[in-house]
Amino acid sequence: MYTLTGLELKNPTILAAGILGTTGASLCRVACEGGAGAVVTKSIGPMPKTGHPNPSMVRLECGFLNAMGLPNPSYPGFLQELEIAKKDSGVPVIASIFGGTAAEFTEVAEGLLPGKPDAFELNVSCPHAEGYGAAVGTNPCLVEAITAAVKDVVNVPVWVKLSPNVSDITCIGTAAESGGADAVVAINTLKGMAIDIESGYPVLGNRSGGLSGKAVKPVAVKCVYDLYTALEIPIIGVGGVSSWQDAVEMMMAGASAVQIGSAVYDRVDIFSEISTGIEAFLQRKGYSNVKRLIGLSHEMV
Amino acid sequence: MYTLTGLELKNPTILAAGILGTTGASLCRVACEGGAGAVVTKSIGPMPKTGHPNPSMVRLECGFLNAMGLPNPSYPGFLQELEIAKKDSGVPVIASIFGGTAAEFTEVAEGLLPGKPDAFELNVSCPHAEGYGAAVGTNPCLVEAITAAVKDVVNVPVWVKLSPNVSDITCIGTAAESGGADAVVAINTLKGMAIDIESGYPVLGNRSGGLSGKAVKPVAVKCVYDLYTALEIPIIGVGGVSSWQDAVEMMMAGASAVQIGSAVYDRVDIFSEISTGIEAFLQRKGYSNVKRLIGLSHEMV
Amino acid sequence: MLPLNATIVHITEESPSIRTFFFDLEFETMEPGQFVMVWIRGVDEVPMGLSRKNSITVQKVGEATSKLFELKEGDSFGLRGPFGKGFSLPSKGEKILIIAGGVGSAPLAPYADAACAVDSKVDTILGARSADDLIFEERFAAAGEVYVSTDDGSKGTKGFVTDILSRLDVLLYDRIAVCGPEIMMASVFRLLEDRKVLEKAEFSLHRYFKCGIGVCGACCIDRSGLRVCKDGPVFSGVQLLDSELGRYTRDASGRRVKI
Amino acid sequence: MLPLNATIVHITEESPSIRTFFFDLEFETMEPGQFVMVWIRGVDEVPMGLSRKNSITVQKVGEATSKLFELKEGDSFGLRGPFGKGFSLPSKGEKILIIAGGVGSAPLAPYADAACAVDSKVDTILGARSADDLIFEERFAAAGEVYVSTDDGSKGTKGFVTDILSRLDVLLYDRIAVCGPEIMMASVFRLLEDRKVLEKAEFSLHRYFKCGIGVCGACCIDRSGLRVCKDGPVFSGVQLLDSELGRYTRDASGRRVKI
Ligand SMILES: Cc1cc2nc3c(=O)[nH]c(=O)nc-3n(C[C@H](O)[C@H](O)[C@H](O)COP(=O)(O)OP(=O)(O)OC[C@H]3O[C@@H](n4cnc5c(N)ncnc54)[C@H](O)[C@@H]3O)c2cc1C
Ligand SMILES: Cc1cc2nc3c(=O)[nH]c(=O)nc-3n(C[C@H](O)[C@H](O)[C@H](O)COP(=O)(O)OP(=O)(O)OC[C@H]3O[C@@H](n4cnc5c(N)ncnc54)[C@H](O)[C@@H]3O)c2cc1C
Ligand SMILES: Cc1cc2nc3c(=O)[nH]c(=O)nc-3n(C[C@H](O)[C@H](O)[C@H](O)COP(=O)(O)O)c2cc1C
Ligand SMILES: Cc1cc2nc3c(=O)[nH]c(=O)nc-3n(C[C@H](O)[C@H](O)[C@H](O)COP(=O)(O)O)c2cc1C
Ligand code: FES
Ligand code: FES
Repeated sequence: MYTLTGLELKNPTILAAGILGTTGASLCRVACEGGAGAVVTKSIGPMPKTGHPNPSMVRLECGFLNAMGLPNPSYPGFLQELEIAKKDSGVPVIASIFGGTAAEFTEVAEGLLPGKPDAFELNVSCPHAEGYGAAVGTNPCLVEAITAAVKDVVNVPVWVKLSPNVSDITCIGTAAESGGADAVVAINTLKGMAIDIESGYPVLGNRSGGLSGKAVKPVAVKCVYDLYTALEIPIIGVGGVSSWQDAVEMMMAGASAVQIGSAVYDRVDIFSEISTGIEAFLQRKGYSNVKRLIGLSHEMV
Repeated sequence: MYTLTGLELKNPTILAAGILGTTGASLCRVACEGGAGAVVTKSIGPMPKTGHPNPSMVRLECGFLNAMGLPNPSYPGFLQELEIAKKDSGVPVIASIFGGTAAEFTEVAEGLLPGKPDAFELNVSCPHAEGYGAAVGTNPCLVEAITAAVKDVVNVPVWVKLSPNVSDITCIGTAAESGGADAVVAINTLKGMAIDIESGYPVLGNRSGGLSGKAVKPVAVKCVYDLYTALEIPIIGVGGVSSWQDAVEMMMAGASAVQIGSAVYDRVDIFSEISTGIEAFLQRKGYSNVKRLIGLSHEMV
Repeated sequence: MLPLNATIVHITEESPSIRTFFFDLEFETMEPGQFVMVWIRGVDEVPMGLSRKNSITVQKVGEATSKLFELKEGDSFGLRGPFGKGFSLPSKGEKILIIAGGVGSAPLAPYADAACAVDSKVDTILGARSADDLIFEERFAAAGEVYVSTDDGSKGTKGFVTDILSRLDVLLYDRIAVCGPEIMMASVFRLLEDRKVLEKAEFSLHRYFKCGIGVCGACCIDRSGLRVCKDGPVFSGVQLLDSELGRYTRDASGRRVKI
Repeated sequence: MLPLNATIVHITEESPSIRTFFFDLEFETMEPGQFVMVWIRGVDEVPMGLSRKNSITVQKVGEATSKLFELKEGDSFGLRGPFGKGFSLPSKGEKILIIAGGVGSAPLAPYADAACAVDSKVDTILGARSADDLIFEERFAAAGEVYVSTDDGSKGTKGFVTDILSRLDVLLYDRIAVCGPEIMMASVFRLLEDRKVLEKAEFSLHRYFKCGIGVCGACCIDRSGLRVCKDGPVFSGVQLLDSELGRYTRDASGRRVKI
């Protein structure tokens, strides 16, 4: 057991947003069978969205490309799923939310409060978000305002999920911190695309999308490393974690916990596999607990 | 044979900057044995640089990480290598140059002119460049000014190599075009990092570096696709090309030619392999020539 | 994997609204019940059971399937797969009951072929709206007895597959494989539950697929949270106890929709 | 590949300035002449020939090697490899001449072992500054005759390996393997060129390595443009005709430096 922004986690592996998070039952399965220390729901918005046409996700030689288009039943539709997850998962349940404006974010957060999420994760980083031309998450002022607005209306921790598709991720991380974020989550997917050369069609229904999985791990590690230097608040590392070694690497870069997304492709119990692996590593190295790993690489000079 | 910014290329595969480009003889080998349609030299600057301490490049599960630190003998030291490449390679030789300011760029360009490079490629995108905090290439005003300055002093085509580590690559591409660039080259490496979990040390001597190879291909394809929409000038696609299929994909996204870097790891004659593959594909599809592929995916809607 | 390019080599009209598309790829490792994601470029990508290792059998219902029906021999579409868990293959000599409704015959016909190949005895209850809509009757007949039911009585028993099923002694069978409209499967499920033979029954489910590869969670069913695309589409009757089967499904946004 | 963690299990003092570090990894596929990149964390990563499948033999010359000399048993460093092209292995019964100068013995000792293992007859010319600096004499002696030369005459012939080489009938040998300081290799090269036996000689070269894996181009030699790290470090004499060997090398910036 250890504490992350006030939540008690039995291990530092967390289900990432948008992965197996459409239903309460699925979230429970990831926690119970899968062994996740906490679970994040799919991102929920103010209005029901069916998302982009298929293909919405394909596996590449290295990693995965997806453009789901934030499908979600909106917060009223999702409340019952959140309640199931809270009742049966036995782990902290973090509600991922998105919107185009601060007002939409607070509307969704308040709408989900009856479901008693243990924390909120603000998805300001989706490359497909509407409203402001580019994604909300490339604008530090907006990120700060949205974070502050949500902090104002909820009394649980607020995590802010960052996009790597920016010149300087620490600048957005700092904005989240200034807005009162309890933690940042890095990274969301990298902008990417694949083309079917037989036909010339882009493969994704949305033409382009986000890259995840093994391909993005070095990028995620670098983002976490830089954020660790710039921020006081904890960083949750995500992007390409698919083994305990990856999780340890992410923590040494500065992550207080890791999220796992695409790697559920291999097996749902990747969470217990990774947390067991981390424990064995700590034992072998004689480290008292997982906190010893956090940011360790910064000391090695 | 086809023409790219006025250069005659026997095929659309070009050696990328910083790869096997330290010596004139090596550039000749890539052209003659390797079959490259053109070669780009390593990036040359105003002063000799030994680069970062090793490890300066490692192979990852997906792709490669490097932080060479722009080692180069400076333009006076490189002139003789350029001359050898020009004399014996039999293909266009493009001089890649870098600097911290427009004045440094022009100094290097003018210094290399006696070697008669067929074109210049401005490396404004190296993540390790000094002088302006972040890399020069994240600042559109600087990119435009540098491009214009080099165009002023040379009478050969000028290509500008773009970094993907920006919120919006089309904005930097547009700046290059406004500065008078004859083509843009996309992409340079993505910021990335790997940590040795046994010791906690970052693996690269420079701690972090740039990601290349298969991992970055979807990112490169997306950048090329977006640039094709935004620019009038040709785009040269680079990033993770290691098969003729990759090259075709890059061209369908909008690239007029491709550069190949990390894939020389597999074999130096990857250039002839890829250009033969493209030819066979054109034949099978009944396309008259390679130009038919360029930007094809934009028509498929 | 990126979609493979599949060129249509032959099209068979199975019924007024159902066609089989033979393509130039063979999924040698395909298990009956597995599906492929069929990408009609520029339109949509939808799941389809493999009706053979080189064919899909499609009912025209909406946009994607209509576009597919516009394609001719020589045209092509994208294919990813085969994905998911198919029906458990019978052992030599086992007695099998297949219950197929409408286009649900598509993944069951190769199952009948496979069962026949290992000398299983296969009885089939084949249901459809009318005689015209019955598909793969010959393939099932080649494997054993076929009991036909049609809603309008134009062939076989007038009524539903359950009308026939309720008259059979289900205890005689080692395995029961079911695929068809959800309402039908729910009735069959209740009947087999009553007869206490759920543990030897398998059902192939349909839910809205996005990723098709077990990552996004769009296709998860209550209360198990199992993914239809990866843990299914074929589930044992026991896995479906206390499930949403026959009660509700979820649309593309994840919202529950009554069945 | 990321560097593997190699823990030092034993250190042998080969000479006042040369030590062998045995580590807890075994490169089973290692060919004599191949090298590893040795990462002294926080300092540098430098190439070292494998002197056995589980050891490197290092001469202290500068920063990285000095730090390496500070390590004790139980300490560790990173290792990537084995990389590059080694010496061509002899066939049974062939007659081999090894010419080793100084720490150049390191990659040649396993070559002698391998030759001995296939019953080749191995003669070695072993050169060093003084008797103290001779390394692996016993390993070479176990494989055949050893002719020693020292600059100061403290053991064997006073002078250079070429003094011994010029007295041998090189036509007797099927293969000649050479590694040592570049000046020495250049003299040997010229001598073997004169005797017209370059096609059966192989030389292991040293150049400044950055990537070590054949991508960056830092180690390319003139005029062939071959990469010492990947196409070498072992080259046939013929590959080195008209090359920069003995004339110049390049420093870390790529600048030519006279030898
Ligand atoms: C595992 C599986 C196997 C299937 N096998 C077959 C088969 O062999 N033959 C056959 O004719 N049909 C099969 N289907 C159903 C088939 O996928 C739908 O008929 C098809 O998607 C309809 O697409 P449309 O665009 O024509 O219809 P739409 O107008 O888009 O929708 C009509 C209905 O089709 C279903 N549908 C649409 N998109 C999807 C999707 N991405 N995933 C799941 N359902 C969707 C929905 O229920 C929707 O209400 C199968 C479905 C699943 C899940
Ligand atoms: C293929 C190959 C195999 C080698 N095998 C052995 C061996 O078995 N035993 C042994 O003692 N030495 C070997 N060397 C030489 C060894 O790499 C250098 O002695 C070592 O790099 C010195 O590092 P330093 O930091 O101590 O010295 P520095 O003070 O950094 O430099 C001293 C000299 O070492 C060389 N050097 C430094 N860094 C590198 C580098 N990255 N790549 C190549 N040379 C470098 C340069 O010539 C330099 O002038 C080998 C070199 C090569 C290329
Ligand atoms: C299919 C899919 C759907 C996703 N949906 C969301 C989402 O709704 N909200 C969000 O913040 N991130 C979403 N992501 C991003 C992931 O949470 C994660 O940041 C990213 O995939 C990198 O982690 P990974 O490499 O472990 O997958 C999604 C990723 C995938 C693959
Ligand atoms: C070892 C190495 C050195 C590089 N040096 C340079 C350089 O000097 N200048 C430059 O513009 N790009 C440099 N690059 C970037 C490549 O030219 C190319 O943009 C990038 O590697 C992506 O292509 P790839 O995936 O084919 O390698 C270097 C890349 C590598 C791997
Ligand atoms: S459709 Fe994505 S998990 Fe099944
Ligand atoms: S050291 Fe990079 S190619 Fe040899």
